[in-house]
Amino acid sequence: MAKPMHETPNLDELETGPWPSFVTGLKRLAKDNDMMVDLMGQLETSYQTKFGYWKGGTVGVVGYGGGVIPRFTELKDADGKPKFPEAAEFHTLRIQPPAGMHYTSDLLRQLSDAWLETGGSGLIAFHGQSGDIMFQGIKTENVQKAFDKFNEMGFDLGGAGPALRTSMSCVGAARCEMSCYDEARALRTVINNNLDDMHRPSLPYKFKFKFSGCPNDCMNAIQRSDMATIGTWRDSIRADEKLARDWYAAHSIEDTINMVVNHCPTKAIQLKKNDGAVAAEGVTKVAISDDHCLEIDNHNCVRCMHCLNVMPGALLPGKDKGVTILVGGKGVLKIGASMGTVVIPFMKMESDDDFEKLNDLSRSILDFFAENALEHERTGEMIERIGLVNFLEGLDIEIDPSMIVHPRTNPYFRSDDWDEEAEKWFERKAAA
Amino acid sequence: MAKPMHETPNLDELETGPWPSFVTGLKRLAKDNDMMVDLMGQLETSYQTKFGYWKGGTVGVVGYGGGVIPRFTELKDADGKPKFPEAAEFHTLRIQPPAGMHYTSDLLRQLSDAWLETGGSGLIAFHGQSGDIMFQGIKTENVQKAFDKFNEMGFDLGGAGPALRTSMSCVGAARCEMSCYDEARALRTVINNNLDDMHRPSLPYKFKFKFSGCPNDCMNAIQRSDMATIGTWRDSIRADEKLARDWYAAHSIEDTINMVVNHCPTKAIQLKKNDGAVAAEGVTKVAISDDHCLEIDNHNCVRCMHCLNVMPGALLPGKDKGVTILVGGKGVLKIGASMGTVVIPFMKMESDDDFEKLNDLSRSILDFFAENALEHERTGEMIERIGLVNFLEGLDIEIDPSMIVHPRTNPYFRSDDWDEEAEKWFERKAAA
Amino acid sequence: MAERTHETIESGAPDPMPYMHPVMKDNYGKWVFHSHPKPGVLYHRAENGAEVWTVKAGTQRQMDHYTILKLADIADQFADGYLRFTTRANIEYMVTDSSKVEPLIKALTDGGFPVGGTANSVSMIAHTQGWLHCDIPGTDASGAVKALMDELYDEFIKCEMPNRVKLSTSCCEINCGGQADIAIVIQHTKPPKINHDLVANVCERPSVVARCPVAAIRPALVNGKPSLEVDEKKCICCGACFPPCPPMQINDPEFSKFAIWVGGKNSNARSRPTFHKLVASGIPNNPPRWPEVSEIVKTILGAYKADGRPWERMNDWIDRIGWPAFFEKTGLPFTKYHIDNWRGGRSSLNASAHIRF
Amino acid sequence: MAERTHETIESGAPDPMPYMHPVMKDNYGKWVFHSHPKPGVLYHRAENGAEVWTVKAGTQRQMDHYTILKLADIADQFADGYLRFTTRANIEYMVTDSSKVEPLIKALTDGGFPVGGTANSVSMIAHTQGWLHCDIPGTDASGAVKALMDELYDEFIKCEMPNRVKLSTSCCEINCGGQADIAIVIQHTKPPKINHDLVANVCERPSVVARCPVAAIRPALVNGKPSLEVDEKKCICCGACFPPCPPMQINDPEFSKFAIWVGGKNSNARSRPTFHKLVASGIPNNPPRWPEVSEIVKTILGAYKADGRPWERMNDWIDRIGWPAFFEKTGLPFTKYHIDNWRGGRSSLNASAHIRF
Ligand code: SRM
Ligand code: SRM
Ligand code: SRM
Ligand code: SRM
Ligand code: SF4
Ligand code: SF4
Ligand code: SF4
Ligand code: SF4
Ligand code: SF4
Ligand code: SF4
Ligand code: SF4
Ligand code: SF4
Repeated sequence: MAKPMHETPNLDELETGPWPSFVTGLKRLAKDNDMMVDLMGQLETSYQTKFGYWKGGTVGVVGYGGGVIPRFTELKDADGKPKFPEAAEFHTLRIQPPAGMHYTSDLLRQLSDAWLETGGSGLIAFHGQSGDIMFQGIKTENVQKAFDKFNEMGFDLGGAGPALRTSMSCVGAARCEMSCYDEARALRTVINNNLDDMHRPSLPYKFKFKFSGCPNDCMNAIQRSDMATIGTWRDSIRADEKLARDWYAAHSIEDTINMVVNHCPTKAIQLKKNDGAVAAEGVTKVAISDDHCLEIDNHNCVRCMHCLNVMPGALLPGKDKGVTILVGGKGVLKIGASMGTVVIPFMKMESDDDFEKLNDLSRSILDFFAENALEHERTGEMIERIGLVNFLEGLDIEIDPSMIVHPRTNPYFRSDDWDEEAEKWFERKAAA
Repeated sequence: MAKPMHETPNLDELETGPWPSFVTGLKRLAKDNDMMVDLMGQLETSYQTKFGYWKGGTVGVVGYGGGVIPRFTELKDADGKPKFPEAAEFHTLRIQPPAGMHYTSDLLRQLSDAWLETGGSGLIAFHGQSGDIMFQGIKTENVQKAFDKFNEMGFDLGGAGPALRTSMSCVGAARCEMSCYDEARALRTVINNNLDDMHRPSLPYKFKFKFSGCPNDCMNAIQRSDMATIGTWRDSIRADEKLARDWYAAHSIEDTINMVVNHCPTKAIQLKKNDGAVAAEGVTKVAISDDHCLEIDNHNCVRCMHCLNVMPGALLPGKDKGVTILVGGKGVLKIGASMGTVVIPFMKMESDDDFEKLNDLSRSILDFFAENALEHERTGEMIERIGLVNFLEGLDIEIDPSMIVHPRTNPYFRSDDWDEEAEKWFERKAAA
Repeated sequence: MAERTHETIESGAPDPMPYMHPVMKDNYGKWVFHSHPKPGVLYHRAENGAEVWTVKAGTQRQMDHYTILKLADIADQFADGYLRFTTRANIEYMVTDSSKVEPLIKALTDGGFPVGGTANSVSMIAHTQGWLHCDIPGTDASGAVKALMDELYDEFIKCEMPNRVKLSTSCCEINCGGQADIAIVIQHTKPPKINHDLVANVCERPSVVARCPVAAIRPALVNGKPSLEVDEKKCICCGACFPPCPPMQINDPEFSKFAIWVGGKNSNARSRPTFHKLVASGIPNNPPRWPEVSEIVKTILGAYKADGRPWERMNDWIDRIGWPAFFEKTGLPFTKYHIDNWRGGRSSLNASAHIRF
Repeated sequence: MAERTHETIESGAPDPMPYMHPVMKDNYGKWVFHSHPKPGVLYHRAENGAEVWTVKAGTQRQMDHYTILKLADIADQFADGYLRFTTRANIEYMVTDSSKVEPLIKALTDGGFPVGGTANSVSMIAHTQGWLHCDIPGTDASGAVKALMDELYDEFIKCEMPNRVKLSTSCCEINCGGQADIAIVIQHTKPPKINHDLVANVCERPSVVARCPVAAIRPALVNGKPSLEVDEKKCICCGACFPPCPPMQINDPEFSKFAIWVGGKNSNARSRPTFHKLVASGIPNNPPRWPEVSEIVKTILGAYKADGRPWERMNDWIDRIGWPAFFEKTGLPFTKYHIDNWRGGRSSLNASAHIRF
């Protein structure tokens, strides 16, 4: 193809400097791709006018109601004709990557080739903020073809609109000693059993799941997802004396205090004289030198991960692993950003049964959301409106003090049936 | 007088036990006081029925609109006659005590005698929660007489209703090394220059001032008053090495760490090896033994008082003393309890001028409240409604980062004139 | 009324100087040290070496003439005729001669006034009016306090708590008693019962409607008369409508219960001031001695005493061990009512994976 | 459209196992140790002693076909044909032979991909669509990020920060980029300009009205046509009305400014997750290189780098020194806009006497 390049003085500026330049990439594509020539024309115009020129619309693939982000240009001449006609349609296909974003070189090439072959622009984002591979720039007429090709390769569209969205899980078990469960399996269990809600958007608004293997939360799940599944453990932190001594050998007593002990949010970890005595119940004790040891009061540890992070391998998550589940994280519309809050303090995540339970819970939460949220209301907003307790009751989840930072500070509640509620607690305690 | 006592089986129960019994006191009074006989009758009835029987009304003294809490019985027989007629009127006179609640024995006797002589019940509370001496139990016909008597002795009614209220200041300068200003003088300056608002209630709702000599806030001022004046200092904590060594001699290194260092909210105080070097700028350094010293980074100290409390005299407030002023503390109606928040981070409080400035500020805040609050709206609620910034602008107070715990987390603001606002800051900085 | 001979002097708050012990007046603003020689006794020293011992004792706050005279006499006998009251209705006598401390303690103790309430003891309970005087009380304050202080007597005269303990008791949810380490507040559990015959005459209806924090009150015509109507589903039984409209009777012998709140803290020491938090409710309003209240308060104090570290206030202790452990150690039930559903309640939810197991 | 031969398989999220490096697959869930041999390189060891070195490099996220092929070729040459992407669009190559680490680094560097972004470096900026693709952007995201990463290049390839630094950039206040140590978000400063001719056809008016967080939008008749009206006094220029109603044009070349937020943190390490806080605004939207944005970001990073202690994230550092010191050290102006006046803003006011001087 031979459409000449537009002048792009602004974009050209972004070819300087050491960081990889997307502009250089666009230009390379534009050499043999008219769509890209015109895309650059429109983008350069935006840089000059400081205005965006896209509008949405309706484009999709057979059988699905979402997954494609349609873009039509609004940059038109006096006659209403697009100024950059080849890029007048510039849709994105959101494609779900393998959980954990693992690729082979072959897979990358196949995806990229398929994109070009089916009429795509050649531009791909690895990845969008929700975790999709974003194939950016295709005309309406080619959308089905491209999708079919990807689908044949074993790939499927992700979410868009008022739907279940593409999910993300951390590298986790694949390469991280902090991992407390099989994140990829959890993601695939939950997402792949609920694809109908992804492909045929009919929820009140979007719903996102994210999966992090431990409370470091490398997926920002608590902030960015309606339901966050975070790995954790119930028993004591494990310690490896050899690695602990190695770590200390490379550091000092001051480092131990300033970098480890003093940063513990609950003062659960203490530097002690190495007295050789056995550790008390619930206490992890590890010598870091002949003189000193560290003692962790695991009942007071809040699994913040800090000491494990600073002393990798020397301290490791316990063996009784599972997940904490938080619900209601979301962006700033319209009540202000909100983090997810704890609804399941702990749940095992090992056996097939455990994953089945996670799947059931996810489904129940989706159902509750579908039935109870107002239009364009996220889960966090719904909970804010109806109250956490009503949400929990709707899902038959038992309340727990781990769900709160502190009990209420105001007397604005009606407690006719205090005694019955108290009885429930005593019964649970007795049963436990 | 000879009215026979009513049966008071419930109240009698409160004569047992080691704590001083108000019931015994009531009975003693009832021996020669029919009002008390009937008061006990009504009170016993309340204990039996678990119901209160007072209602308010309008009773006052010439020229004043408040200061008396009128109580008329609602405990009546079928004909509408009071069941306990002698206590059918049982008003309280709120009388302001000397600032700091100092008394001589003579004064106590004079007050108590005057109360009986003018028809009072003989019952006095030292003091009500707002700090009034509460003379409890007098008939309407005697109210003026009692007030006149107290007023002749140099005492005045306190506040009630939508008015300036009686104030409280801590013992402070009179007997406390933490005191950072003359609390009693501040109280009397502010209250006694605004008595019109106390005696002739015409504010939107009540307004309370409280004065604490230091951030220990023994008057609970931040929580309980619309304007809290809290002593503080700007320079470095003073240290007395002798007392510091004494303290350490009676304690241990573990105590020093666990009781002092580890409780500092900002880790501003540290245990260091005693190297004999001079302290850096802004650092308070005091030897506690030949081996160790304490170092306080005063620029990071938030004047929480903890280390001064634990090591009295060894650590003392600095010399550049003054006050922090917080506005908006109040009880639970109707937006939930609120604490006062900082509006003046620091203000000197030594010279006549300083007290004059405090007086002006108090007056301006009262005026702003009078003009801008809705009916039955406390200052804290008003600020919640209009926003702190509007309150500050109305009072011509400059904003300061000390007023907040952290800047806003949401983008919900309109910032057309950011540059002008920034300019204001730079100008202030340049001028400083 | 007899003819009035006096003309009011708007004198305001009196100058304390004429009533202040000379050693305090002379060293006003010049103190440099204090210590706690024993429970109930404070020692203060001034710059110039002047010394004062303070002996502190509990009172019943609502005092009769004769009690007052007794307290005045003690001041004359031991303390140069001076005394002061604290913000918690304790009395303080100042002496400059240490040899007077013990005789003074004896006189007070013999007179029935417990000496204590200083430092890390349980001080007198800040309290309110109750059936004795208020027009809206759900219980009696002085009585509940007397009963409870009888039980806590030992903790008042000894200093065995991790830090100071401040209690309060309030006879309605308005809570004139304030935030405290342990606050005991009566709580209504049923909506007001309306006496429709009286509303029209007694209540300013628009302002009552405006008072309700959950907008549960609507104007209504009842039997042809203007009255008010409460949406009982919405009503949170706060009682705010009762003071301005007594025909909306909120008090009910059966359905007024005590609630207990812990961890309120007003001082700035260590952490910022914080509000107290609900821990127990549904406790019967059981005069004359409210044993169920004492029981729970003692349980909480016991757990704090056993587990708190030196200088930890109630809130500091709970912050360290966590709320699940608080409920564990006290055996109190955790219910859905502990989870805040009032405005801004979201900020009290656990938005983190920080959990103790 | 050509005839369709394929029938959709709703396959969902693919199984990663076929694409996972064998050493990761074999040791799945069995890792026990990691370290950071040098910037851009991670070392992980499994229970059984298996080892893997990861080399991490920055990309432009929006990649062209040829860049992708280049990255695939590098995988084949050095990393057994495997790779993965991180959540921040960095690429990771895993090698089991430590001798391949340096050649791999060289190949990446030569290929124009900076090696770094691990541990206590500044990682790639999480960013969004901007003018390239979104329908509501106020600026370009890829461009602003490219310009800024050029400036922060050194901080990416070195590990010299107190702890990890996570940045984000968003092209409207919806903030798809998320909470971050430093978040750069375009901000509108004037109310929308309404094209009344289009409203009736294009907008679902009731739902637009419902979207406005401050209820500033009312239905109105304009020139006889149903349209909408904005109370400009109330409007906070958030732009929420624009996506559902494009005739309410919120973007404006002059009145869209950058705001900078700091101290957002998603991990649970040490403190609970927290939101980022506004520190600067009114920064010009100045393509193609937005130098004013870079300047402020570098100032903030510089102050943090100089003053932060090891393992302190941005928020931990500011918590320690206090906000007044933050404004002091960065020289940024403190304005009334920093004081929150949105719902619940009260909780961000200083309700204590805790003040640094
Ligand atoms: C493409 C992407 C940014 C990117 O360049 O990476 C993106 C782009 C858009 N986001 Fe987003 N969001 C993207 C991840 C996010 C995230 C992050 C996440 O998912 O982890 C968030 C914050 C988390 C959350 O869900 O709240 C996010 C919060 C929003 C919101 C605010 C939702 C809220 O309740 O506050 C909107 C507005 C809306 O939904 O009406 C929004 C809306 C949009 C729309 C659809 C705007 C619109 O109305 O047209 C953007 C389409 C742009 C386009 O042309 O492709 N986007 N958006 C991300 C999705 C890529 C992918 O599929 O992988
Ligand atoms: C007398 C009194 C002031 C007054 O003018 O009335 C007073 C006097 C002293 N207070 Fe106080 N405080 C007094 C009420 C308070 C209150 C308010 C209250 O009781 O309702 C508080 C705030 C309580 C709260 O946080 O909820 C209060 C919080 C403190 C603190 C901070 C305690 C903490 O760690 O949180 C100290 C510092 C300390 O303990 O060393 C303190 C320290 C002191 C010292 C040691 C100050 C000094 O150097 O002399 C005084 C000795 C008191 C004692 O008996 O041990 N005072 N103090 C009040 C006695 C009340 C009582 O009879 O129990
Ligand atoms: C007498 C006293 C309790 C006591 O026994 O000590 C008291 C008693 C009453 N208070 Fe109070 N309050 C008393 C101190 C307080 C305090 C504490 C303080 O001042 O430090 C507070 C909390 C701080 C505050 O101001 O918010 C307090 C918060 C209230 C409120 C709630 C105000 C709010 O905005 O939440 C009300 C309700 C009202 O004003 O409508 C109230 C109303 C009342 C009324 C007037 C109830 C009524 O509507 O009739 C009570 C009169 C009782 C009576 O018969 O004497 N009282 N009240 C205290 C005043 C004695 C004195 O003058 O020294
Ligand atoms: C690869 C990645 C997960 C993935 O599946 O994509 C990942 C991988 C690791 N993270 Fe992470 N984190 C990754 C995103 C995150 C994020 C989310 C983000 O970047 O948006 C966070 C939360 C950020 C926040 O709080 O706002 C995150 C918070 C952590 C933390 C906690 C840091 C803290 O102190 O707050 C650790 C612990 C540590 O630093 O030792 C951690 C530790 C690690 C370790 C050391 C885990 C391990 O033992 O292998 C990994 C090494 C990363 C490195 O490059 O140094 N990772 N990590 C992500 C790399 C992103 C990037 O390219 O920069
Ligand atoms: S979230 Fe935890 S398990 Fe997952 S990659 Fe990060 S540190 Fe590892
Ligand atoms: S993981 Fe537990 S012990 Fe370690 S720092 Fe965090 S809370 Fe403390
Ligand atoms: S507030 Fe401070 S100055 Fe006043 S009595 Fe209490 S400790 Fe002393
Ligand atoms: S007074 Fe200052 S140095 Fe002392 S504990 Fe409080 S904040 Fe720390
Ligand atoms: S707490 Fe309630 S009932 Fe008790 S005195 Fe105060 S207003 Fe009256
Ligand atoms: S009790 Fe409270 S919630 Fe119920 S109607 Fe009255 S004011 Fe409203
Ligand atoms: S931040 Fe705003 S403009 Fe940018 S991609 Fe997200 S929705 Fe679009
Ligand atoms: S910009 Fe925001 S505040 Fe203004 S009218 Fe639109 S939605 Fe409302």
